[in-house]
Amino acid sequence: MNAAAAPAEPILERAPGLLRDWLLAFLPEPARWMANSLLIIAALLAVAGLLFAFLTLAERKVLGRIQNRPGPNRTGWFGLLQPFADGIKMLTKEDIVPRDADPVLHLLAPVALIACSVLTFAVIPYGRHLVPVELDAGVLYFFAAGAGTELAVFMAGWASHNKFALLAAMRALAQLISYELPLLLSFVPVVLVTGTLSTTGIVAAQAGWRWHFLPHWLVFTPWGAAGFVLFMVSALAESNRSPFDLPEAESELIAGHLTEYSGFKYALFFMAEYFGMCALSGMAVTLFLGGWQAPLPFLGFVPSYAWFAAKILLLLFGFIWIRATLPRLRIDQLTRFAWKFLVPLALVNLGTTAFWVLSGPWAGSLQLLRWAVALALVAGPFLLLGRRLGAGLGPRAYRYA
Amino acid sequence: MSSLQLCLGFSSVLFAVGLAGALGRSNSIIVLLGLELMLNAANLNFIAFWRFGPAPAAGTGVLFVIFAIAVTAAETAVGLALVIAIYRHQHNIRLAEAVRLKG
Amino acid sequence: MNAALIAIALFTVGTAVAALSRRNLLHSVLLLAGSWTGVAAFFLWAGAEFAAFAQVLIYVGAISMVVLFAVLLTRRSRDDLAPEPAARGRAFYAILTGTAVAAVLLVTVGRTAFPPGPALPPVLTVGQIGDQLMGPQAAALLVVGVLLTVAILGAVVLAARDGPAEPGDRR
Amino acid sequence: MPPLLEHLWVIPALPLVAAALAAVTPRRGRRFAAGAAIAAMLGALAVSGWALCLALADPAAHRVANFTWFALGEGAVRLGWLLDPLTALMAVMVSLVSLLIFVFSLGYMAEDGNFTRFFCFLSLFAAAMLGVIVANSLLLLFICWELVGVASYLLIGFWFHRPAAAAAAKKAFLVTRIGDLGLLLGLVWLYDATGSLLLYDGGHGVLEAGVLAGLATPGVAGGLAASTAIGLLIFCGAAGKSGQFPLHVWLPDAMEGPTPVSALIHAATMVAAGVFLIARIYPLMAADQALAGVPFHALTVVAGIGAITALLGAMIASAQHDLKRILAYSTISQLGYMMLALGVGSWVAAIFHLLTHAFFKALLFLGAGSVIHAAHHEQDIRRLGGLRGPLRTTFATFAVGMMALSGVPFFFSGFWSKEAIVRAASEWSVSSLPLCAALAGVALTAFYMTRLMCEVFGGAARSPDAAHARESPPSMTGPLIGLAAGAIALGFLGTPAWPWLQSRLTGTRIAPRSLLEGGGLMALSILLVAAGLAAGWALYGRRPRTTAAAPDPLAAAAPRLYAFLGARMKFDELYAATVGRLHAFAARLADFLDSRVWDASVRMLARLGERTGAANSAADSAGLNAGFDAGSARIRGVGRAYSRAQTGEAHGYLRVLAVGFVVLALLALLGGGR
Repeated sequence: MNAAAAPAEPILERAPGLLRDWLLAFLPEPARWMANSLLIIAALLAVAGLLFAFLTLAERKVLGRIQNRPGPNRTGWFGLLQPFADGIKMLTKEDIVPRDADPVLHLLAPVALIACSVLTFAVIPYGRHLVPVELDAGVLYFFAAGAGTELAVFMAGWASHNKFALLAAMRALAQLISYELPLLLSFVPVVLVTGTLSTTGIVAAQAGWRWHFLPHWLVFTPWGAAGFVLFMVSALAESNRSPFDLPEAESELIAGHLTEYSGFKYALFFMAEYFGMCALSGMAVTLFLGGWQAPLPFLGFVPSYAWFAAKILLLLFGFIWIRATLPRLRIDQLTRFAWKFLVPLALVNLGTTAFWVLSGPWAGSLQLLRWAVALALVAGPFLLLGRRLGAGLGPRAYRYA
Repeated sequence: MSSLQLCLGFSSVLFAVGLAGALGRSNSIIVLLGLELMLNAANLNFIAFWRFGPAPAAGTGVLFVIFAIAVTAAETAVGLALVIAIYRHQHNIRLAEAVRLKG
Repeated sequence: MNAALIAIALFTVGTAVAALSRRNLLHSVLLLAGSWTGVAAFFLWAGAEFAAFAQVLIYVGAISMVVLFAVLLTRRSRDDLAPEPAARGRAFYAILTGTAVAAVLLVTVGRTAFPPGPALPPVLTVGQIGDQLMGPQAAALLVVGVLLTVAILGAVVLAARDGPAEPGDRR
Repeated sequence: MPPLLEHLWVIPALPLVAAALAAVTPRRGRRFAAGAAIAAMLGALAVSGWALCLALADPAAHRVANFTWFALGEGAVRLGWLLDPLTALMAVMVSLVSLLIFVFSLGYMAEDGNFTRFFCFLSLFAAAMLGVIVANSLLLLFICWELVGVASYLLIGFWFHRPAAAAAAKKAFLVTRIGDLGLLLGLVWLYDATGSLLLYDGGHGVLEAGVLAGLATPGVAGGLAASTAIGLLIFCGAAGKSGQFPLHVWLPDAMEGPTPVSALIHAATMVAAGVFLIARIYPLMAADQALAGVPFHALTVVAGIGAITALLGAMIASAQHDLKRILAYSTISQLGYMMLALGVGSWVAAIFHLLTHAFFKALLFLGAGSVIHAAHHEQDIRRLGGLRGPLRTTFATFAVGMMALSGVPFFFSGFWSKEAIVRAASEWSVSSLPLCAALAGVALTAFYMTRLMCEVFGGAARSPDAAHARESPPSMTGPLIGLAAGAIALGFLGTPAWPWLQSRLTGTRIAPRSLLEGGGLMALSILLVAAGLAAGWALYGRRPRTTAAAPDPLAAAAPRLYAFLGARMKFDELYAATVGRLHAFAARLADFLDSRVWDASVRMLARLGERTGAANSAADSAGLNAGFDAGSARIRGVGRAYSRAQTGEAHGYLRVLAVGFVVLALLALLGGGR
């Protein structure tokens, strides 16, 4: 939503900017920048909220289809109005605060959570001209803002004076600390290659096509693919999604840190989780899937934000699919998986990327060698570590739970 | 009262608060946190002098802060590990009672 | 623009004081996270973006996590927060010392005449920082890396329970 | 410039690799370790041969390849390799002799359990020695120099289970360290004066005219030129390594090491390193020659020391019983000759003698080793004898070496090199004493070598060990023959009639001289040699001793002198009496101060406190009135207040820090206020 686009571009591409300018025209000059920011925020929240609403519906429907049942289909056509019904229900529910709970924290937790997850939306480039905030260190900002969510989850778990909630808090801590590392390490290669921490810069670095059909997206390089997978796995864990949803494992901890929450606060938690999911998917799209770039040259006429939306929806569907498919891990397996598998792989991936950068100028047949070596560097450690992963998993022994 | 002096005053107050906390509480975790605060105050000074100093182009202040943050992370890790070790030996973490090495 | 600075300062110091004076460890940690965020805000105000984000990422994201973990690992039950004897006296002396230090520092700051700095915050892009880190400061960077590794290993060794569980570790 | 120059480091590197390999080979990998060492030496020999060809192509040039080791501030420490005839000849000599000695060790050390370790040390030594030779930087040279010292220490003490060997190793290390200290000081001074330690650096090296001119100005300590002082300091190191007069005591004891070691290190190569060093920095040593009005020149000292050493070593050698000790002292005296040659200004003669000596002394030592090996490690010449029959090859080669050493005319290399030295001494203008010393030494050398031959090989076996002696295996006799050939042939490279070596070394055409001019001197020395041989034969050969207990004829002739010489001129006793006594005194003094003075004062204070406390308690217990109680209570309170500072409590320390800071800052503020 920065300066208006060059008229050469299709009208759809410029539509949001034009709309913004048209609206701002009603206001006196001094108030405009303020209004501009507010407008951006409002638009973001609206889009995100709607996305959240229909995402819940989509999740329930997809889960239902995967489990051979229709899913919600009573409210509205095909249950399209279901989310709003849910929302009304949530809003009208009683808000219970346990007697021994720490009221301040109990209230603060969902607020902090939602705040942090909304903050992360600020730096994601949604389209060619749709970047809420241009930051020189955008990626860093993203993760810095996301760091707060862990704190919030912990607050929730601890504030509601409840055994299961506390266990959930401990688990959440262990899990989030463990998976923060691979998450950060997996995007470092991108920075290494693109040489910038700004999201727009990273997207710009992925423009263009090799041989006119293969986009320069980072996911189409050996290390990029590996990094993408690592990033997505860590993202799953960071957003407490199945199969890493131990903090709210219904079967073990009732609902973990959500146990003592009800009504709107619960809704906030729910929303925050989905927001986090969306934000991480958006970051994944930005880092590895070329952001809003069109996959093929002749598809340039489709507006960029549409491409972004398509990609992010694809990833979200992946989230849901995984949730429907995979069983939940055990806490020791979880941490073991992070420390003994993801972190080493991420480090190796860094080395692979370094090799990739150094071997950039290689020409002709050497390029084949380059690809071969890079692929070997990616696949070798994966197989090696993967074989040792399941080995020696002792009996079920919980340390913190 | 120039901005730089404001910043320095801010950092000195923060430092004093951290010191008072480290001195006043016997819970070793709180003591650690007080130390963290003092380090933060030092970082404030670095940034302040980088911002208002004569030669900001070099970015030395920022680099210093980055290194300081890294070192602080290491310090915290070790410190908390020590706290846990203390807890394991004397079943509380009161620094006042951790005087086994008293000469 | 000093107004913003003063606001940040008040927020930071206030949260810090509250954090260090609360009896509830959890509260103090969370409040302290707030105060760290305040420091980050100051960095932003001074135009040191990178430092600010690093501050938030490391302090709020990592250090407070670890501290909370330590708190949960070392708390027996939720009600051993009772003040131990002689806390009052110590607190008094501590505040006394703190005030003395603050007074001395403030007097010094007030007395010194600093040359006026630039009006606009200096620009320092991440790229420049990277060049600095990889160029002149490369040695320091390596040393810090080694330091961190060693610290992590040492922490693990220290905190790892040695031998079978002792009566103290009931969790 | 051929690529070889940049890669001159290969020469020392090969043995180094061999040493590393041998270090990691398990004890049973004997063949591998030895094979690696010998192969490495072969390689080094080949490369040095190539280097020699290169160097001889243009003898006058000093080809250098310098590089920067590391940068220090704005200055940089630079090392380099140097290739000139001196380097190349030394390299070839060292690698050839080492090769032969390695092969010899195959047989000699065959039964030793630490075979691999032995070869590891030998290779290490060879590497270091070659490093000394190819270095173009005094710093690099010093590093390798110290490595040589370490290797020699390890090798002397190779049989460390023998207390004598361990002691000898320690002695060698310490005594040479004294000299090395001087060397280090010299280098530091030189670096301070010139800012470089490179020998040749395209005009900036310390051996090049421009720099030397700056050094050769009088007016340092006592009117000496800086170059003189530096040269003398460096000479200390040289004297230490090549066992010159004051510091020669370690060399005879070093014979405790295995005989190949004695041959390699303490006859052929390492002890020659000192001579090599002086010859290498000869321009620096000679820089002050032109100066008038300085009390003395560096080379004068060198000549004096050399002359003394030459004479003294020869004298002591003629009254020893231990086979290897005799050779050791003869080595000392020969080194004295070389130093003398250097001192009187003919470094070419010195190097010539160095090369020939390396061959025939290595030959003699290896022969002695073969004898000792055959005679079951019997080293006392009085208990040997009659070995001419059983040890034919050894006898023949040993005889060659003996005649070369004692300068038997015309067919032996020793003669020519010694002639060159004597001639140079006679041409020296400063004084004629060195010449006399040299001539006396010639006679003595012939005498004691004859004595050695007659005692060891002549007469009848005087001990069961000697009686059952068998000839050594070919792996030992082979090198003997090779060395013998060298000892004969090498002499003809430097005859006055065909001064090939001299002209190659100096890089200037030297006109051949007929043997007749200055023939008088030659005739004189030949006469002296004949006299020495005759005396030796008269005393020992005509009537060989029959029993080991029989008194030495020389002892019969001049008992007190013989006893004095036999006691090695009481040098060790002298040092023990002076240096050792001093050291002991210092130790005792320190002990006295410690136990009497300080301790006493402390005890006194303690007693004082005790007294006051007693008085205090007495007054207290008397309890006449509460005032005392109160007072003592207050005292105790103060004490407690102080002791509170000692709580091992972190808070206390932190508080002290803070308060201290406040106080200091206040002081600063108030001080800065006005």
